[in-house]
Amino acid sequence: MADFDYLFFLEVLTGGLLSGVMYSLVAIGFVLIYKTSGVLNFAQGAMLLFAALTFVCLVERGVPFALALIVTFGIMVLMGIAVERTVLRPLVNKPPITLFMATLGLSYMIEGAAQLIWGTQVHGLDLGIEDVPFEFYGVFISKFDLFASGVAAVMVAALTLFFRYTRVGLSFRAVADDQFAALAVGLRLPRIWATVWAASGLVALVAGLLWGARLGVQFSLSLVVLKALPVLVLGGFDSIAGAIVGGLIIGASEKLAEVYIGEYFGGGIEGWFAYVLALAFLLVRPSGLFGQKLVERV
Amino acid sequence: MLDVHYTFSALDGTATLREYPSLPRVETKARTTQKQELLNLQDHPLLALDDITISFGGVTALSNVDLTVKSGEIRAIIGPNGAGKSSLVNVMCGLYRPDSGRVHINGHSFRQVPAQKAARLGIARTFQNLALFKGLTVLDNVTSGLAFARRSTFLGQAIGLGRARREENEARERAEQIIDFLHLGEVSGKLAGALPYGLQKRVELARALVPNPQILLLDEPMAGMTATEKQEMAGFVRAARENYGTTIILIEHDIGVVMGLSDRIAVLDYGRKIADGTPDEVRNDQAVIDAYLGIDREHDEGDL
Amino acid sequence: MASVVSTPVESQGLPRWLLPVAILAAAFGLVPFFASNYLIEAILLPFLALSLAGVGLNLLTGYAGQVSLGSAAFMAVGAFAAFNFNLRVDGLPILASIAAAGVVAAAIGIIFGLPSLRLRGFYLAVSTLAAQFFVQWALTKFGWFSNDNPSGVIDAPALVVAGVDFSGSIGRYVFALGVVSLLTFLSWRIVTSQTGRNFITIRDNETAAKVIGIPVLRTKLLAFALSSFIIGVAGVLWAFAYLRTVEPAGFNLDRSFQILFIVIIGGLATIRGAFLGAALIVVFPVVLSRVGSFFLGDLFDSGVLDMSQRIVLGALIIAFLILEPDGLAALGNRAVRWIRTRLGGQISA
Amino acid sequence: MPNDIVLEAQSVFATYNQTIKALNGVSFSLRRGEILALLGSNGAGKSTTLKAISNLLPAERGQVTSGQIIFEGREVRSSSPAELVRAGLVQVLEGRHCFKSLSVEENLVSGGLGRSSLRREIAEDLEKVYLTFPRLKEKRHTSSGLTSGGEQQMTAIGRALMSRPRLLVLDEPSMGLAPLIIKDIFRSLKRLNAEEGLSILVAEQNSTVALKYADHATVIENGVAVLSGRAADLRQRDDIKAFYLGEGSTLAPRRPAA
Amino acid sequence: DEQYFPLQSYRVGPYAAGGTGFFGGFIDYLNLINTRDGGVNGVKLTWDECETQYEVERGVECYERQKSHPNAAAWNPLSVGIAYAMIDRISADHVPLITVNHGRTDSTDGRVFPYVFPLLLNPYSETSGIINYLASKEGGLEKLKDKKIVVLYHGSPYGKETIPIYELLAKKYGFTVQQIEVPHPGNEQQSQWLTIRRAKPDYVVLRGWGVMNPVALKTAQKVGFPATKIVGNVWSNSEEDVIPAGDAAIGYTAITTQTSGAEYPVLKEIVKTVYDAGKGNLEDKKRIGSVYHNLGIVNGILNVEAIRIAQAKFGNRTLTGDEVRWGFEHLKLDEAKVEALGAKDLFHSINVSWDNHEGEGYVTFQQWDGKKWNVASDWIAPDWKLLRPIIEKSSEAYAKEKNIKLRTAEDAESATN
Ligand SMILES: Nc1ncnc2c1ncn2[C@@H]1O[C@H](COP(=O)(O)OP(=O)(O)OP(=O)(O)O)[C@@H](O)[C@H]1O
Ligand SMILES: Nc1ncnc2c1ncn2[C@@H]1O[C@H](COP(=O)(O)OP(=O)(O)OP(=O)(O)O)[C@@H](O)[C@H]1O
Ligand SMILES: [Mg+2]
Ligand SMILES: [Mg+2]
Repeated sequence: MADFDYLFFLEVLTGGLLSGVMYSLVAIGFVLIYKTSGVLNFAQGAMLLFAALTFVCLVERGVPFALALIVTFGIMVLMGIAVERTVLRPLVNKPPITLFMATLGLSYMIEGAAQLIWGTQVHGLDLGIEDVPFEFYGVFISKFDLFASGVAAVMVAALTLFFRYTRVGLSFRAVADDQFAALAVGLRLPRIWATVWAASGLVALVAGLLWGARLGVQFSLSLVVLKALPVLVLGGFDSIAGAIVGGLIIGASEKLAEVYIGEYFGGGIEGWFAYVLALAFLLVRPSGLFGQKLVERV
Repeated sequence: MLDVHYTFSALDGTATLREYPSLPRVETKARTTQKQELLNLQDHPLLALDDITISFGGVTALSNVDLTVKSGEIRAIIGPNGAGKSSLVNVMCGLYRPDSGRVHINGHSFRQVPAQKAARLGIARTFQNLALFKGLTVLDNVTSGLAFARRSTFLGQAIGLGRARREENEARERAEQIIDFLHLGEVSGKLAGALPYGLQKRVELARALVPNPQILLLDEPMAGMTATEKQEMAGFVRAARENYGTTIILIEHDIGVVMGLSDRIAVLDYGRKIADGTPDEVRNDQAVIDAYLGIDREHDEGDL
Repeated sequence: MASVVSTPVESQGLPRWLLPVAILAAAFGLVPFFASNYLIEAILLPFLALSLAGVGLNLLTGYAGQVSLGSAAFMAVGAFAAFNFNLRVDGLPILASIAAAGVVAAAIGIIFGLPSLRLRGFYLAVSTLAAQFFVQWALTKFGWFSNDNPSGVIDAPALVVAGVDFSGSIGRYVFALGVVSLLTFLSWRIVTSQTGRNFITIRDNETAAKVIGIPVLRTKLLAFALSSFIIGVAGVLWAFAYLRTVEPAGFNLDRSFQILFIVIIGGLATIRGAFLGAALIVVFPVVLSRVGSFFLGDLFDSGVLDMSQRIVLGALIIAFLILEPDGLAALGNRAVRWIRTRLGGQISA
Repeated sequence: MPNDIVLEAQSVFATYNQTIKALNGVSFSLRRGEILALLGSNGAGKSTTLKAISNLLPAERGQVTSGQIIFEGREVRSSSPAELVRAGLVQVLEGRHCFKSLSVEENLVSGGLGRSSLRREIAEDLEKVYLTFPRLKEKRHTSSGLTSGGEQQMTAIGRALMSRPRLLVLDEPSMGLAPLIIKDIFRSLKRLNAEEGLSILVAEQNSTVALKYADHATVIENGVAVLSGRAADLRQRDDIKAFYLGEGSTLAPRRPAA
Repeated sequence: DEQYFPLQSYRVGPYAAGGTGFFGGFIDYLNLINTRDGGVNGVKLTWDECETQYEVERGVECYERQKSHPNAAAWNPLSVGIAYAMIDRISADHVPLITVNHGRTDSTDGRVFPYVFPLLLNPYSETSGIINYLASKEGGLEKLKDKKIVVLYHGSPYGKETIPIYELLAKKYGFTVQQIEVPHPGNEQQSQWLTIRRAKPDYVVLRGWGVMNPVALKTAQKVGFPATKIVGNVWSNSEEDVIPAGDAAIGYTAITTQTSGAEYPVLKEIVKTVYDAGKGNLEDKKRIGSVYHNLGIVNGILNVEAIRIAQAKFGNRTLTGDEVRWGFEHLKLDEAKVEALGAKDLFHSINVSWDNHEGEGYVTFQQWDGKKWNVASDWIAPDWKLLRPIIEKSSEAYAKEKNIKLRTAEDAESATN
């Protein structure tokens, strides 16, 4: 392969890794909730949309950037509390599938509310970060993507430290393991859930803004979760580090696959390639790279 | 002072121990010939563990354990918590693969017993932590114990072909017999998951008994029962052996029950077998007393 | 011992088979003569197709405990396979095409069911999304599947069975009803047979199932196959009897979720739950939208109404889950019991 | 001395799913510093009573339909389970309920989190628990889901002790434990009871042990408290001996002087 | 007398932006006719909306629901999927189905599809129009030789529909074409654009949909591909497609059958009579004159004029669907007529006949300057002659498959009551 274009390869790889980080951003929101409820929160996409839409509409109505950010975060916190009150608390100790369905119902409600309040228009979102490439040893790198990666890194670091150095992480895992026992031990499920939902609201806000700047703030924003799911599977549903590593792997390999083997399938394989990759990987490690192994014995 | 409210049924006659009906028989050819063999091979071990070692991430759960179980005997395994009793049973039914050693069952020798085929090999078991099918009724739980013997396909069962129907009827009949035998008739239509703990244990026993196994592994079948209920269970276990010559391996912490029920007892501690013998031998073994039994009950009454 | 306040529905009064038979009699005998075209085309046909899909998914998710998010893909496989069998095999009766399509769906189902041998829970659920995306991609990508229609759309053939043309709206209704009744009956037979119990055993406790000698792997794959077969046939009904023309995009992820909704709202592991769930999922949005536009249509535009309906629907789903996690079927049982005790009380009083 | 009563149940009725009646009027009271044993056969309603006390029934689709349960002057139903734990009412659930994927030590620590203990307190308490259950120290880093049945039971009890209870509620603590350990546990409980005034409510099938260590006992049948009294008195009764202690099971039953 | 328009609109969901614009414009125009003229020759126009969310089965439900309403003039679902599902049904019910700018290409052939009207433009003529535009930029069709064009298409039947036409035109004019798929929904295009940059094409044609469009423009910028060399197709030409891309969209050009802007007399009248009276349909007045809004207005003009033409033959009364169909089949609006309607330069002209249901619409190209679209070309005619045989081949195959007898001019002249 004398004529292999290394530079191009490198560029695809870099682009893939950076895209992967964007997936991770979304995946982290899922991880938080999975960690405390053992369910996939299907409303994550709707929350993303809701947060970004709220923010952008506030800004469009003349609210200063920073204030809009704070107000939106406040709203997401309120939403977290409301979700705990109305959905999680009555559904305590129910099978995961029930909770999963409830998050689906929730996603209907949040989507409906978002569009009812803010309308269905498409908004542009400018975070003030130029999305022009600069050249780095012949490879084009987008400033925006670098910025996004920075944000993701900060978030992951903060969350990891939080889980490692506070006891909260332990209670999260306990709650996810056995809600009934968690109640009996005296863990304050309402508080834990509200915190986590608020936190994942924050993650949704950050991811929503970054993705919103890429796609525009519009309904399709809620579809980016489909990009995050294989990342989750690969990294393990309950691992923050896994979300990042999974994102990098998925991002890079999906781009490389599309460019180098896509043509054998006629292109457009990105839609399912990530899933098939994640699946192939799972067959080797059924709970993902960093996921907690299922503990079972008789 | 003693307050008695309402009625206390333990007091009005219902509490006396019931007569045990004999275990219903299944008329199969295989069974009778087997029984014939059993009589002949009385002294041959039906099941033997040969130098079994198994460890989990550095912790040795069993080390060099030998064990023989003669056909038709009730063999108890006792020992402190975490001694490796359940692991031993898991090795016998194929859920664990020992690091070394072999399992001999009825003339076959295995490194790992194929768990899927355990039922066909004539092995049935109950679990220490309940492992019932919560979404099935008691009757269906018990009937499922015979599922491995089904030969009809799903299509036959859906359409209701002759063989499928015959099998279904036979299985039901057999399950109902066992259910009556274990006094579960009253709850036979209830979902297993909604039963109180003790009854669930009994349903598990029924599910294990229904295929009329050659070897029955019981992992703490009487945990969580009152003394009366334990005696009732003990009666069932004994009856199973009496009627069929079913070989029984029993793990139980209630020493009274174990001593009364078993022919031979093996004692495990920290994964090693520290004693093996008749109840009397074991009862007086100093190592066993130190590790497990403790000093006799009468003596420590005072230090409360 | 605890006492149940009242007796279960089945144990007294009319025989169990009476209700289904009565419903069937009405569905075959009365509906075709009295139902309006709107009722048949817009309500009953999608209801039948989705109910059948619900029955299929219930076998897999409700009974065998394997959550699948790829049901729509199997519907698509069924629809496109039936289309191609019908197109490419001359003289193949339509029912045979449908059965063959079911078999193809079952085969694909087995392939995508293989991961279930290792994966559990949400890991498995997400991995079934691979089926969802892959199938949709393949059907769009390869023109052969849609007979090189430039828009990738397939048109339903005439539904002629033994010389009788079922292509009219009543005909399609009767056709769909016949297929649904037959498959539902067979499904019911299966779940009440040992096969169905095997499904439940691997759902409730895989280890125990293994030890008592239930072939776990085979049973799981069988569940995938049967479920995909039925869902595939449901896809054929969706395409041939209801819409008459479909494109792969019609079998998207939303459809998969819709079917899952049906199963869970209706009640896991009950056959009639699939019908109740489908009724709710099909009828409720329509009722909401009609009632909404009737009363509020002048005040708000259709968008506002629809978004409010979305919120109401979401809230309703959550409310159902909270009130009755076991689904509409259980709720129905409770209602019947409640009425019985009231009535019983009055009669005896 | 009404203040002396830590826990009082007054004709409690409870149902599951609004259809299955599990309790039909259970009453008893527990004085401070006392050990009360609940006896009863399978399905009598012991666990249901205990879950009602910790206000855990709603999480199992059950509810108390009438009656009162008063813990230190408060109606338990108006407090969340977590508040009850903070108030000192802690329960060891039937069937262990360990956090399977957490290690044994993490399980224990989680008990301390329930009452928001300080780090130092947690470390102290851990040592105490390990002293009572040396076996757990050996297993501290193993996932509790992988430990043996008895080890799980010890973990569950240890976890409850970590929240420094004032009223400890135990549902069949002896289940699956070796005789020596049972003895150890009851002795430690008795010691805590004596030294720190810990009140204990224990549902036990192992009536021999229960009646030996308890001060009082209540017998529940069909969801009704049918008999209560001093443990020593109960132990002397033939019917109790026959049914719960398994002694002389063929004894002709005698009607009580009710 | 009244004439009823069942509107299967969508104001929710992923395509809500297009739906609100289009149906808003349509309704605004109908409102204008009612308010200003008292209806069409005294026949009042009525309508009601049924929300489809762009989902086929909801569209079918709406169809079944709305069709019970008498006096329906024509169906305008603005959704390919719904249109497909309706073809059998409207053919049986004899009411025209208008699929302006979209729909089944071969339904252009009125011999096979008497009731379906893909007015103004179908995917094939759109493709030809784009190539003709690129040729005009290069200075003639012969200059296309050895040029390289990449088509970036949405991974859906819609996106793939034009693949053979590009191949055909490439062969005919001697340019090379590389067609690259973007999987639905298109929110990630890094690898596609890297491939494009490596291919160094002269132009990229964007055959996008929804969120795929802004992402394409953004990603192009990210890999350093200039927006001026990207040309969008008719579903990539709205404000909603470029605004989210921000500055990355500056210089991007897209085809259109109707220009944007609110300066046209008909729009001014709408603002005056409808919006100033508080009856305007768009919530956000800034969207008046946007691409989708104007498409809705043009669609309104076409529907209303078809009714007017049919009335001239059948009388000024409520018409049957089949009579309206006749009206559409005689819908000839030349430039003078368009000007008289106040729509000069809003759209060019249309010339529908009984066998050509598209009506030979002209296209133009608009360039985005960051704030608004500016016309960047003359009105361009696609190469209809070249395309017609391909269309006929396809429609005849359909006729054969479905046992449809080809209609003749006489069949078309008669209309049932
Ligand atoms: N699958 C496993 N993974 C890790 N460790 C295991 C596993 N199975 C058993 N062990 C360990 O092996 C030891 C023996 O366990 P086992 O369950 O056999 O004990 P046991 O004798 O049954 O005790 P008990 O009476 O408490 O039930 C325990 O310390 C346990 O932690
Ligand atoms: N979650 C539940 N759902 C429905 N019924 C239940 C539930 N839990 C218990 N029951 C029923 O309530 C009654 C009382 O059960 P409970 O568990 O309180 O008995 P118990 O005295 O603790 O018995 P055991 O000694 O077997 O533990 C039983 O008949 C049981 O079937
Ligand atoms: Mg054990
Ligand atoms: Mg209990």
